[in-house]
Amino acid sequence: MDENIQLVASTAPHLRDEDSVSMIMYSVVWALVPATLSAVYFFRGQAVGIILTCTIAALVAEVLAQRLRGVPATLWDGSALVTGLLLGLNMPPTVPLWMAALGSVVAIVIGKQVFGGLGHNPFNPALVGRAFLLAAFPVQMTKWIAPFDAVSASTPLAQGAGGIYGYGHLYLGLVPGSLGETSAFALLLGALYLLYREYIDWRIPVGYLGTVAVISLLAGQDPLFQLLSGGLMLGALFMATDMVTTPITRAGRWIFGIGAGVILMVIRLWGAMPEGVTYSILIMNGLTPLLNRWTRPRIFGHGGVKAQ
Amino acid sequence: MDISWLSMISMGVVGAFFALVLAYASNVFAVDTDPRAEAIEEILPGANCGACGFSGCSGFAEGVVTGKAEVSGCPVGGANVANAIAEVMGIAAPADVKRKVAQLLCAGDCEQAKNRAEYNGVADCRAALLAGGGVKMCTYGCLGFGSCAVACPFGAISMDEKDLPVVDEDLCTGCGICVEACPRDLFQLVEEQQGVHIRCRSFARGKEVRQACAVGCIGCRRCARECPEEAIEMVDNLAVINYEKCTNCGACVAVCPTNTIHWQKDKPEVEKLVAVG
Amino acid sequence: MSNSLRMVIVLTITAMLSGLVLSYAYEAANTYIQRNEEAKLRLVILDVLPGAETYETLASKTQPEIPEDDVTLSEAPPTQQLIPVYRGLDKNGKEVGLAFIVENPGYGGLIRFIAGIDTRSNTLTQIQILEHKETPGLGSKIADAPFREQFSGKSIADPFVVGQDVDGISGATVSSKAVTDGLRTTIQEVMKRHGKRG
Amino acid sequence: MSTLFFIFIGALLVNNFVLVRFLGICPFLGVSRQLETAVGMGMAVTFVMTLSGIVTWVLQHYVLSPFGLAFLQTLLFILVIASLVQFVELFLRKMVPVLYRALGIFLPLITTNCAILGLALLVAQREYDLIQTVIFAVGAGLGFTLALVIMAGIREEMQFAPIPESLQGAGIALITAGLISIAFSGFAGLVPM
Amino acid sequence: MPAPAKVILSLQQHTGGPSKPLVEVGQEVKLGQKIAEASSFISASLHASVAGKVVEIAPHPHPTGGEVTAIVIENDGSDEWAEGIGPKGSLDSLTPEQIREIVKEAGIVGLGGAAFPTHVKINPPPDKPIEHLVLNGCECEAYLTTDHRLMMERTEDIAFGGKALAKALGVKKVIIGVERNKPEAIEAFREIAARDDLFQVESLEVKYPQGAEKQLIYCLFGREVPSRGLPADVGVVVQNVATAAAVADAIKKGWPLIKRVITVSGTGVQEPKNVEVRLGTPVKDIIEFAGGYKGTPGKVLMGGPMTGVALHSTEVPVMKGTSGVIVFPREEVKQYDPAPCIRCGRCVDACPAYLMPVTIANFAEKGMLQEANQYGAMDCIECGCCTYVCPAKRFLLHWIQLAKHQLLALKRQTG
Amino acid sequence: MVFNLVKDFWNGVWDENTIFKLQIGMCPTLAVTTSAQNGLAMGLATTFVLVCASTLVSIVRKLVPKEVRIPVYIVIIATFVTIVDLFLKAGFPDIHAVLGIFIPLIVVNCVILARAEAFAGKMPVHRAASDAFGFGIGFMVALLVLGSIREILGMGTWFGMQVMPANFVPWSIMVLPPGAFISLGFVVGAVNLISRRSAAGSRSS
Repeated sequence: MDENIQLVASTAPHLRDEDSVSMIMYSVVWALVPATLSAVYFFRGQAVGIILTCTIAALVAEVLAQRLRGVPATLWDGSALVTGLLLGLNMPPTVPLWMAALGSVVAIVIGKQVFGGLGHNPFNPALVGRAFLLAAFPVQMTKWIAPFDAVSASTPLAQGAGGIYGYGHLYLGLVPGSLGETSAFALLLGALYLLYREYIDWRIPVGYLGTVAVISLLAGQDPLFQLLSGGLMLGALFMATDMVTTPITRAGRWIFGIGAGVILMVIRLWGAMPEGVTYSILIMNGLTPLLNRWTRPRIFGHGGVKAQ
Repeated sequence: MDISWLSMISMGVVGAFFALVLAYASNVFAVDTDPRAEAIEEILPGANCGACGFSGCSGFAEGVVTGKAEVSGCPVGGANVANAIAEVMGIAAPADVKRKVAQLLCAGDCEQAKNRAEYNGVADCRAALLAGGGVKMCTYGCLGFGSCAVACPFGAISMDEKDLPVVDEDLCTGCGICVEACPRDLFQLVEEQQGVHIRCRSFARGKEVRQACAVGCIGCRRCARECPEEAIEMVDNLAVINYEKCTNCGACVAVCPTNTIHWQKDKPEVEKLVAVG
Repeated sequence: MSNSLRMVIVLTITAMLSGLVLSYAYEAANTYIQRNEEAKLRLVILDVLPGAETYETLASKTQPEIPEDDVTLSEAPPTQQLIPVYRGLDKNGKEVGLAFIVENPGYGGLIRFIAGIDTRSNTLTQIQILEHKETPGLGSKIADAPFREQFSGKSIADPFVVGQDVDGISGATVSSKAVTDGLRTTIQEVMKRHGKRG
Repeated sequence: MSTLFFIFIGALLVNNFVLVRFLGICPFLGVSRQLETAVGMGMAVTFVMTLSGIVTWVLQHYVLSPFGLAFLQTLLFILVIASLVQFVELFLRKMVPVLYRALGIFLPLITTNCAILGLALLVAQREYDLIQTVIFAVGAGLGFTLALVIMAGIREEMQFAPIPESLQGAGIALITAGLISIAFSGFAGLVPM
Repeated sequence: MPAPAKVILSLQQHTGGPSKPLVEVGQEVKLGQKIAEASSFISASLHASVAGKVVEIAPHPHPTGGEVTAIVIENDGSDEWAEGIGPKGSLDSLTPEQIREIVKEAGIVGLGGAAFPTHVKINPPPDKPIEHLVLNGCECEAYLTTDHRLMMERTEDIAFGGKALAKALGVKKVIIGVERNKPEAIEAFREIAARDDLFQVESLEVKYPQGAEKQLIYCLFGREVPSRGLPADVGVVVQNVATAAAVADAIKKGWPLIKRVITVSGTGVQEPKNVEVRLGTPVKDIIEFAGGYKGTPGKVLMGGPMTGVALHSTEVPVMKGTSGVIVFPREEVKQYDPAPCIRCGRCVDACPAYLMPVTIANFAEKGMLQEANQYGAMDCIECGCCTYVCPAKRFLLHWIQLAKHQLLALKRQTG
Repeated sequence: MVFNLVKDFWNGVWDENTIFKLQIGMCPTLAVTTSAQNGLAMGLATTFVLVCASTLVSIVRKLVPKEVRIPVYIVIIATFVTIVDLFLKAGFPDIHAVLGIFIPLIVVNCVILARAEAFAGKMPVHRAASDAFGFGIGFMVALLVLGSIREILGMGTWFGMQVMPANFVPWSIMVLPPGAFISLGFVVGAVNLISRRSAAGSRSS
């Protein structure tokens, strides 16, 4: 027996799960493929241009920011790709390409890298990018066109329930809106895959969508219409479920989803903003550290059945 | 009535009223406080801006007295205030004490000291000890994960490319935090002018030391015999310098077969009273 | 002298001195301040009432009186409070129109604007935004010519509804509506009170 | 009733003192490193804000307005607030030590907290009545607390993050505040203000 | 497997104080002779696992990495039993005190892994009445199959040992908990339970860490052992099935604990198997017996893959608590480079003690010990679930262990 | 003597710049810097109050008992603030309208009280004045820088003049609250970087 073998020393456990950060990130990318395809199908060349611009700008910004920070580049962990893609799907189809690129840069730099990169950002980077653009260029960011043609049109939400778009239109995505948000069908398809892989927690979308449905019922609105219109599906399934910026406890995730639903409905019912998904999630992102603190699970053996 | 009279009177009344109330309140509600805290509060800028992270200047002053705040913790006051506070707290270093700096007593870098296994775990010395006691074959030497460098609040310790910590003597304040931080007890505070150091802490027998490390002390005693000041003694297979006697002559350095003894030649020879008397 | 007494005296004297200084400063500045305000008001009134040389104040917004019996609040919309109204006169002292200041909450805060009515033709002369806190580049367009100018020459009997007779600013419905709503209600109010009878 | 509700929500969320009006930024940046301290500070500010709101309202309505001394507003208000804060501090320390330990240590910080004076000036400017003033003060104080608590939560997490060296401290705190401010801009237009 | 040429019997084979040697270098010892005795209340005796000559009493590598004094005996091959080794009489004739004494003299410790001295465990303080004895047949770690084999081959002995332990504890019910993936074992115990009312068999869900004492108790009785408490606090004592078998040996045959069954397995060994080995056998001899390495070995574990210790050297001997030796070839050993935490919360979901591992690890990394303590660092059972599930491959448990270590040191320092 | 004065001055402008280094007096900095002109005006107003208050405090420093020190200083400061307020309202009503309640709020700008307490209350008049002037200028520079950045990006103009190309789309977020926070955050970071670099440079040379 060779006694010069060098063994590996490490502490337990010596087995690890197969999942990795980049696997999760690329799975999200895969899950966004149906929504991306629907965006390209409905909005054609514009969609391709905007989504490509966003993703490329995000990747470039990631590399440059990491070089500036003097840390090793982690381009291939897929996180910048997810951010870029999500931001792209959140863009209105008519937005100028430079604006899309600026949004990506803001998302990556201000949303993520200044906080120390992946895992340390308090807010969802893609939403930071979108909210930044919304505040900076409110006109260009709220210009909508109908699918398949360049005729400007208003979104179903702006028209209100009973507008020209029925549930079928909403479900399939045949409505004006951001590139990737229109087709509930495509989004659900991707989200089901992520749920199956357990890469997103069902509590958040269920809490979020459930709250929206309940409140719209109570407020005398059409719940199904509220669920299917605007960026709610995209937000609830892909942005509110972003691991980094949501609570790590189960109870915290419930509160996160419900809180986001309440804020969204408050904004939709009484606010002036055209759409509240972005803000509802951002605000709950801000509350996430507090939720983590306040929903600490009761430790095993503390307050259980006491000794007889 | 003329507006100037009005304003004078109203301001006067309000001013007098509050002055009275405060004078009354400060007498009635007087509470004893630590005189040092008050003295520090005197020194502080009194802006109550909260930039120190404490609740205002009095909070900070209390923090200093109770040891929760650094004397230099007031960003508004700057160095002058910090010095004045240090004076109140009586912690300004007396000038006549010889400065001590941290000295690493191991030379077993990643080339000299052999590994017995590969390590895959947290890059922290104390944590590495948990994974089977460190992967170096030598169980006394530097683990090379730089817990000391992380612990040093003055940035005086950096890890060299061979994973051995290097002390920047200019930055070192001799606070002793690294001495505490090293799980292998490899740091010692030594007076600044001492230039000869035996950089090994292994009490293992010579044979084992040779197996584990190329620069470890094998306990050959040559240095002890060579030293004109009898400043080196042997403790459990290890040569140890008595800095009280050492004069930085470097005689031991020449005879050490394993190059364990290091000599920083720029340090002046030390005149030792002990050696003379 | 006791410490407390010294405290009181020093603080009192300081306060009195500063009161004195400030009263002189105030008197010195006040004339300019009033002159500024009058000049500014005059400028806009004469601007929205073409042909007017002078004006007289019919009603001005002063310190609101708080009704004795209702300390909580008045549920009434702000337009029913006393609206500052000015009557523009030509060089012959004949009325050319009425100017009035409208305040209505917009998206970012109160929008304050002045509007003029040509009482001879019962049409709006023009509106001018005096103050607003709307989103720059979006709601702030209420102060830009394209939006404002569509009101010039409109009959005061018009409905003033965004989307019907007024083109709103796209993406800034709240701001646009704040202007039209305020205008509609205030015109009625002003005409009721100060309009030529008969 | 609805006006009071709007005043409250407006001060709490829509025109949050810290995030939108930029009042009380110094303590917001200084005392938001720890959650416990943030809560204490927020409560203390809310308390003093309400108290000074009432006192300055009385002064405005019974001294300044009737005598035409509006130009003394700043001077009088700050004098009142400073004395009030000091008095409350002395009072609590002696009479209610429990409350003093919870709030009192934050009181000195509040004298130069522009949110307090800002509130007094805004109340005078907007000609609120007494009840509106109280609601406004409580809303603004809670809004300050909310911003402070969110910030503290995020900053407690941040201590584990490898934030670029030059941004550490105030830089990243300001950027975070900016992002919270963006998030809060979603509430815009909720309330006719 | 045959007795090795040399056994290395570490004085620290168990939880508690090290044993005190009773022999000197050069002394001849017989098989089963007591060579070291318990030094304190929580400690255990040690017996010669071969007959021969004591050649060394010196520090020797210990599985945990350091060096611990060990008694090295050179085997003379005679396997001659020491005097006085023989049956202790029928169970009915023994009093609870006598059973405890036999167990103590035999140096029996928990064989599941923790190696807590058994005689201490079956002697609970009078203020904590024990209602149930649980025989732990949940071998939840991958690769390890020793208990499974024991339960099938020595069912009667385990039952006998369980009965003896029950008598010592004075309990009326012995619950045998076995995971569902061992149906033959469940069947075998059901037969015994059918004829003896004392026993009750529970088949349990297969999940890790089902075999951890506190989790097993929770699963069986719905009671949580209080933080930092013992199972006795909820009226339960848990014993591993292997321990029960050893107790049976001690009573029926008078054998002290000198050998045990261990699993030799893993993808890096030629013939995975369960072997009965003498305590003190060097790991390399065992691997050789199992046909040697398959490929270049990368990791040799003592214990299971989730909680076992990675060995630095195969010179280290088998201990009383060693349940297996697992070898992974070089190419299967991944070197993990931790990525930043993405706060997925999987560690929180996975923790059987309901802790927030990532938070504790973060605090540990920053040296914030008090905060780590507040978040329950000391309640960690070190099952490794958090680290297993972490997609960022962070060394969560390693940091928590460090925090626990430092907290304990701090506690010792401040008294 | 002169050297001392210069040192006092420079200390406030750079070494202990209120905004960049001490992070106090942030409220007006964030609130009024929607344009370079507003920033400049606010900076000038603050400088005026700072210099006057410090000078006066230094003059009367021996007359004031220490218990009422703070209230007296506050009264002095508030007086000058009101004078500035009235002056602006009389002379520059437009600027006054924009700066709004942040003019009276100069009174609670910690910088002023801090300098009065920490420096002017202990130093002779000339040093107090030069120290206050330094801090005032430092504050003004910070406001000017921030105001310029926000105005150029947010409106495409600088002091009202168009400086960006005609097809530039203004980033309205820059003149909104979030833009204030974010740009100040980056400016503070940049200043840190510069002073760190220069400190490192002087250490190595």
